Amino acid sequence: MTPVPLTDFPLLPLFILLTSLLVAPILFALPESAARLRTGINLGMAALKVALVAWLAVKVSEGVIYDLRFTMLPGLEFKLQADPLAILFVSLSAILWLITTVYSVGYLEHGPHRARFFGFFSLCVAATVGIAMAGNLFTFLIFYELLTLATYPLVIHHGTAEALRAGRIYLIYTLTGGLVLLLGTLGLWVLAGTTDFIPGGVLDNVAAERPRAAQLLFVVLVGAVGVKAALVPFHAWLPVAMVAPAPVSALLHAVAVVKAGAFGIMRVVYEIFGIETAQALGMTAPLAAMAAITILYGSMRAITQDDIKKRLAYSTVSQVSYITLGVALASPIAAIGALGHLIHQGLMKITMFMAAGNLAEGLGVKKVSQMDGVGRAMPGTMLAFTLAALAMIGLPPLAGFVSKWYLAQGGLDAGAAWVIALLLGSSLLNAVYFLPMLHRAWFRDGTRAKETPKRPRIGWMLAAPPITTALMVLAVGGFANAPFSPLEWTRFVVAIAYREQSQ
Amino acid sequence: MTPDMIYGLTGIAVFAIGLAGALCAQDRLRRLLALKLCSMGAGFLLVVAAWRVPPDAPDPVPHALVITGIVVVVSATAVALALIRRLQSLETRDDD
Amino acid sequence: MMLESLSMILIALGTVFFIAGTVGLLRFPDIYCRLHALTKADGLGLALIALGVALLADSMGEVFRIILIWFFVAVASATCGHLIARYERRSGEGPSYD
Amino acid sequence: MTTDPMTFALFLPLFGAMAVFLLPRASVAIGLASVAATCGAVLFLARDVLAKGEVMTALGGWEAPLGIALRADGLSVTMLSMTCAVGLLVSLGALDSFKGTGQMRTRQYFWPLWLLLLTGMNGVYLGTDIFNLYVMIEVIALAAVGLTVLSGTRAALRAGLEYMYASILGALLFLLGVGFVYLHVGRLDLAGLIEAEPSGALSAALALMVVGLMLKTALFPLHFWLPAAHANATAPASALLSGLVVKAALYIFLRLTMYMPLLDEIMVTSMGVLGACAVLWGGVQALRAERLKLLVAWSTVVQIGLIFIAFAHAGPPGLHESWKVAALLILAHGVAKAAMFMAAGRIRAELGHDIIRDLDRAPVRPTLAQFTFALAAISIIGLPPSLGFIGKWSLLEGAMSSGYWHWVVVTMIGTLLSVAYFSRVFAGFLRFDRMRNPVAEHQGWALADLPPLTLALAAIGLGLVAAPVLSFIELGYPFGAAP
Amino acid sequence: MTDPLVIFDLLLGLSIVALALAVLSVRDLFAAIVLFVIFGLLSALAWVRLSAPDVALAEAAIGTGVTGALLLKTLHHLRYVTGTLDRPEAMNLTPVTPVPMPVLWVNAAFCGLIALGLAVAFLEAPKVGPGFDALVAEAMPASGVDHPVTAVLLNFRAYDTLMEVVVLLAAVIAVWQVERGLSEAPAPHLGEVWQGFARLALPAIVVVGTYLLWVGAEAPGGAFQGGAVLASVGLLLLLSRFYVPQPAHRGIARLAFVLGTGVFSAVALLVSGGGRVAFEYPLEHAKTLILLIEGLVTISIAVTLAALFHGREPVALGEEERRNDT
Repeated sequence: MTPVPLTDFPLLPLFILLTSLLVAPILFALPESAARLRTGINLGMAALKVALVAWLAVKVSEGVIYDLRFTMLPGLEFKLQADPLAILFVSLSAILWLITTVYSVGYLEHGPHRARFFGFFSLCVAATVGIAMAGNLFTFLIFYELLTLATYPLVIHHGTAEALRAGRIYLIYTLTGGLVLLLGTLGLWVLAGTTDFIPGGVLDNVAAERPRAAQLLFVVLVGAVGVKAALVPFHAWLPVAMVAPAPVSALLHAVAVVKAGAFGIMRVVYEIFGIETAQALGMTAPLAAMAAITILYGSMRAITQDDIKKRLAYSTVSQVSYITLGVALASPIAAIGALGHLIHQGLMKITMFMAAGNLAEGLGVKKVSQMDGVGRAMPGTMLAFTLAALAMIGLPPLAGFVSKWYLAQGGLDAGAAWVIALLLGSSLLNAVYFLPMLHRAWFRDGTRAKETPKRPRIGWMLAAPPITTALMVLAVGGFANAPFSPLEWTRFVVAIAYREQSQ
Repeated sequence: MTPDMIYGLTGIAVFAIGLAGALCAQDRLRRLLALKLCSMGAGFLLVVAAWRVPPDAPDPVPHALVITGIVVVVSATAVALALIRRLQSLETRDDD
Repeated sequence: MMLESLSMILIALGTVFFIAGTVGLLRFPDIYCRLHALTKADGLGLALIALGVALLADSMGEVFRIILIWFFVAVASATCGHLIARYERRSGEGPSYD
Repeated sequence: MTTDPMTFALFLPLFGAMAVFLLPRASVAIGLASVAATCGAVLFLARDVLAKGEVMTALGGWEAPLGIALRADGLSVTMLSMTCAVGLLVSLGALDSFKGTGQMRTRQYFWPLWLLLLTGMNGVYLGTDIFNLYVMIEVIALAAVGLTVLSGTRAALRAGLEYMYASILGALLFLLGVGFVYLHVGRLDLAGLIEAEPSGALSAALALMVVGLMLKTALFPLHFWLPAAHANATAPASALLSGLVVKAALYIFLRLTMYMPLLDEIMVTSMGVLGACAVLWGGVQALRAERLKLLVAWSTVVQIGLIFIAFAHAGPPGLHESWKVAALLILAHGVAKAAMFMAAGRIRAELGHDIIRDLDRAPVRPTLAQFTFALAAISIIGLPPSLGFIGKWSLLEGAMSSGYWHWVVVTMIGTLLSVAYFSRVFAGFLRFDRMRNPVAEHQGWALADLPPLTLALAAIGLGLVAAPVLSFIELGYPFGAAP
Repeated sequence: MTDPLVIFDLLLGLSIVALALAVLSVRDLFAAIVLFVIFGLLSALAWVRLSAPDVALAEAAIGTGVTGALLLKTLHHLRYVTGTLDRPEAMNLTPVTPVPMPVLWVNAAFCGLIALGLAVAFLEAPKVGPGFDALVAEAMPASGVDHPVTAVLLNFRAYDTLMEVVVLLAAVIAVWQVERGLSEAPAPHLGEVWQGFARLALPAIVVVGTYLLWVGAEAPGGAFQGGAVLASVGLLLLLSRFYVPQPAHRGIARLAFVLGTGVFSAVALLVSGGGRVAFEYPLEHAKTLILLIEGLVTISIAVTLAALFHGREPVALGEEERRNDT
């Protein structure tokens, strides 16, 4: 391949999208038995995507602007852009996709419908990448719906009655959310005449002239993306979607669906309304309150769950709202915390879900009450799990601590001291539901663990991914201030989002 | 009272009667008859519209239209009747 | 003038026969009697009217056509009468003589 | 010989139909060739329209009020292209549906009826004379009824007879309307109607014709014949009936309401109300349907309702815009519904039944057909980036910007309902715990899956090129809406 | 009341409406069909009165004659199939669910309202509307024929007429598709008198049909009327069993069905070119072409109508199918 001049490749975002979008039909068409070829394509494309994203990130940090447009209807464009915020999310998706692909290949080694699984898996990542790079709300909507459609078959992959029920609930929630988003997008289009994401927002005039309409629009848009972000009245789909295979849950919780929602909230608040306008409309405080309620509610519900994946799911409900909270506090420091948490929560949660999957695969352990002594049976997996859990609780210097620290600072900055109390309370609750799991795993002798062989046979493809991500959890926390760390990039992003405000 | 008025009203009445039959009649043949009445009503209207007070000759275009309409309706009738016959054969056989 | 009034008389007479036939059709008790009334009276009525109209005709061609019409109608109505009577008899309904 | 592509678009399928009828043994070859040739003629016509904006031919050299003219503009060529392209793909799909010696007779009659249907539809899209349109819808009706009863089952015959009655009545109402138009205006060409002054006779005419067309296109509450007819026909016939045939009447409706100067707010709104009823009632019925094809047929009722809502959202001042939305939706539904019916037919052929509850109880999974069905459903539900989505977007945009929130609400509810009833089907596709035997997923591959798949992909892909499609539809300013 | 014929018009109009009502309300289906035939003939008479002899002829021959025959044949079939041939009255042959009286009344009121509205609209309309009179008069010399209706049918609006023949073709294809087989409800044996009549009438009908076709160029008559009259030849042949359709005859029958449409469309297409469009006959050949088209269309119409009457495609059915067929 001849080297392309680096600045001269405007189609790069499209290529990143196509690496997963075009792979999907190929994967669908491959016969079930062509496992090696499929694995090769999957891993190759995932690696390629990581490379391309790295390239893109470098270019963007050098100040290159990528802006791809394609007219869908008069005045209405399909638009891909690569701003720093997009890069943040795209990198997360690309890296975690690679890791999850490895894990899925191992997890589904002999399972049925692999062609279908990996096809939709690819589509799902394509949708996530599209959401990340969407340059306007219209494009965002397209990928948002694609994400719903691509994840539905993954959620009900097992094809059991329970899975179908979960799938139905999932579909009803997310498609309704999608419809509301459609309405909101239309409303934006009718009110503002554009749906572009522009730092500082596009609704200043509308907000000044028709504050009621703007408020309504805010409610509609945030409510719509809030469904995927599992904000509290709209969270019910997430725990039931746990019937999905482990890698799907990992992806759903760490990268794709809930993050798409959280990311959407960011886009809406920062780049549709603009943080100042949103504040002026008086919409940030209710959003913060909603996030706070979600944080507490999710944690409380998590305590009583016996099913490991369900407990983790409620934990997600809670943790993702940190991001919303950080956005809603309307302080640059809190925003750094929010964006950082977008990454950190992804790493932590994916580790835990993969570990949970390994427990189920290797030991048949699916409930907290069966976890006695699993630490000895699967030390690597459980070490990873422990690391992630501690990070989630907010033990310094792990990833979760960093985000919570910034959030707390942001709370003070925004004059909302209650945030500190909230964070403390939430950390306490986190400890209440995670520590017993660790305790059982390491300090109790389980009957269950004795029955099974000492070294359960799980392949390296299952064992390695959670350990990798756990190490990353360690790294992003420990080296939070190193150049090119997620947090540094986050500061870059926040600087852009708030630059408009200072002007 | 001129012929066109009388026959125009006649046509409208016939159409309405046919319409009522087409909506309400249950028997398959009867419904078809009702539809035929409708077509005659429409024909009346066109012929009436073409009429000019003698000795002026009537407008030939509507006449051509009505002739076309008659042929079209007979075609549709034939198909409907074939369906009725076939259906009756099938239904009677199944009832046995 | 003479021809015209003659044809008028013939047509009027034919109409009378038609009316008589129709009355018979409505009043007579069974199929056979009704057929009788129809075929006989109407046949005669038709002949008279045809004759009357023919007297008014402009050309020999028209007269010829009227004759043809009369002929075919007569044959057709006779055949129809026959068919009806035949059907009636086959389906077992004899004439009623009371 | 003439080189007028309009004439060829009419005559090629007609000659094809006659040839196929005369030579039943060569039906497949002749039939396919005719449809393909018609596609070619339409392409040429599209070229002409692109160059000139509109094309007219006064047949027989007699200009419009006395004679009949053929006219093509962006809208009609769009409809023609849809008809021919969908028709060609359905024809290809029919090769598989009607293969084997057992279906010799079906094959033998499918082709002439379908080609006559094509003749009739092309005639409607090129027609400018309301009486001629009446004759054309009768051609369509007879051919369509023939196709409906092609399977020869009792249910199909019953449905076909009901369809026949509805068709005849609709056509006769239309004919009476034509009579009233003649009574008042004294001419029958569409262009002549624009100048007509409003009067009682003209209102009566418009009302009669509109009701007749509503019956033909199955707008609630005159939809009673449609579900049974479309559900009981053979798959290719259903695809043609649902995808294309109902559109002919819709198209006439579109043209008429533009040319008749009498459309007031009340009439437009009441049409929208009927559309809304269709959306809701059809949705509920589709939820309750037990058979896949019946569900798809009810979804046609819903979509027709949606098109009428699209039509109603703007009221007279904005009517020049709303027809575009309606046209987009017509196009989207035509392509997607044909794909969906063919996919449903394939599923039925593979499983041996199409009971929704038991879609998973079969040793095979016609994966590709199911996939096709899902793709088509995406467009019909109106999810991005399909053409159905673009249509729904435009519909909602129009309704929102004119402040017609009730249409927004109805459309939303309709969309949710469609999600609900289609997800019943998806659940059947993806359920695996009730079959003991290992399922052979790819057993359902067949060449016959390709035409519906192509159509379904087109329904999705056309959404991406909606902008050029829209500007093509506007060619020749179909309703005098020149800027 | 200047015209004494108004009384006649009133009486005729009233009896037509009364007959229409009777057609729908009489219980016996046979009577309904007979009443319908009478209704059709009286309507034809009314149209003669409205100086529309062509329409009247077409209505009498096709709308009433052929349709009546079709209806009676179907009725006979239904009675045969249901085994009710020996019952005096033909009732309830097809499945009937009784309609409640209130529904009937509502329906009648609804249709009455529609009729009222239409009547108002009709009376509002101009007494003598604008029309095509002047245009037709102007174009007549260039049409190639002398009778305006024929000029309209075969020249000015030939496209309509072609499509009308296509409708007939579609109908016969659909009918053949629906029904097939040789066996049939046996036609009643009609006896020698009938046979003699048929022998006498057949040639006469052929002559009349041809005459109607020929005269169409300058006087009332034409392809459709002639075709319908000729079709009655077919009906007579079929009824008297002089001719029984055979599977082997299907090819020629198909050819006959297609003939009219084929020649009509071929001529329409072939005359075009060199600046002319489809259907634009060169004036010097216009009459010849129109007569050619009319002649062949007449044959097609006659055969098609007769085939519609016969109904089924004459196919030799397999044993299984025959048992399933009546």
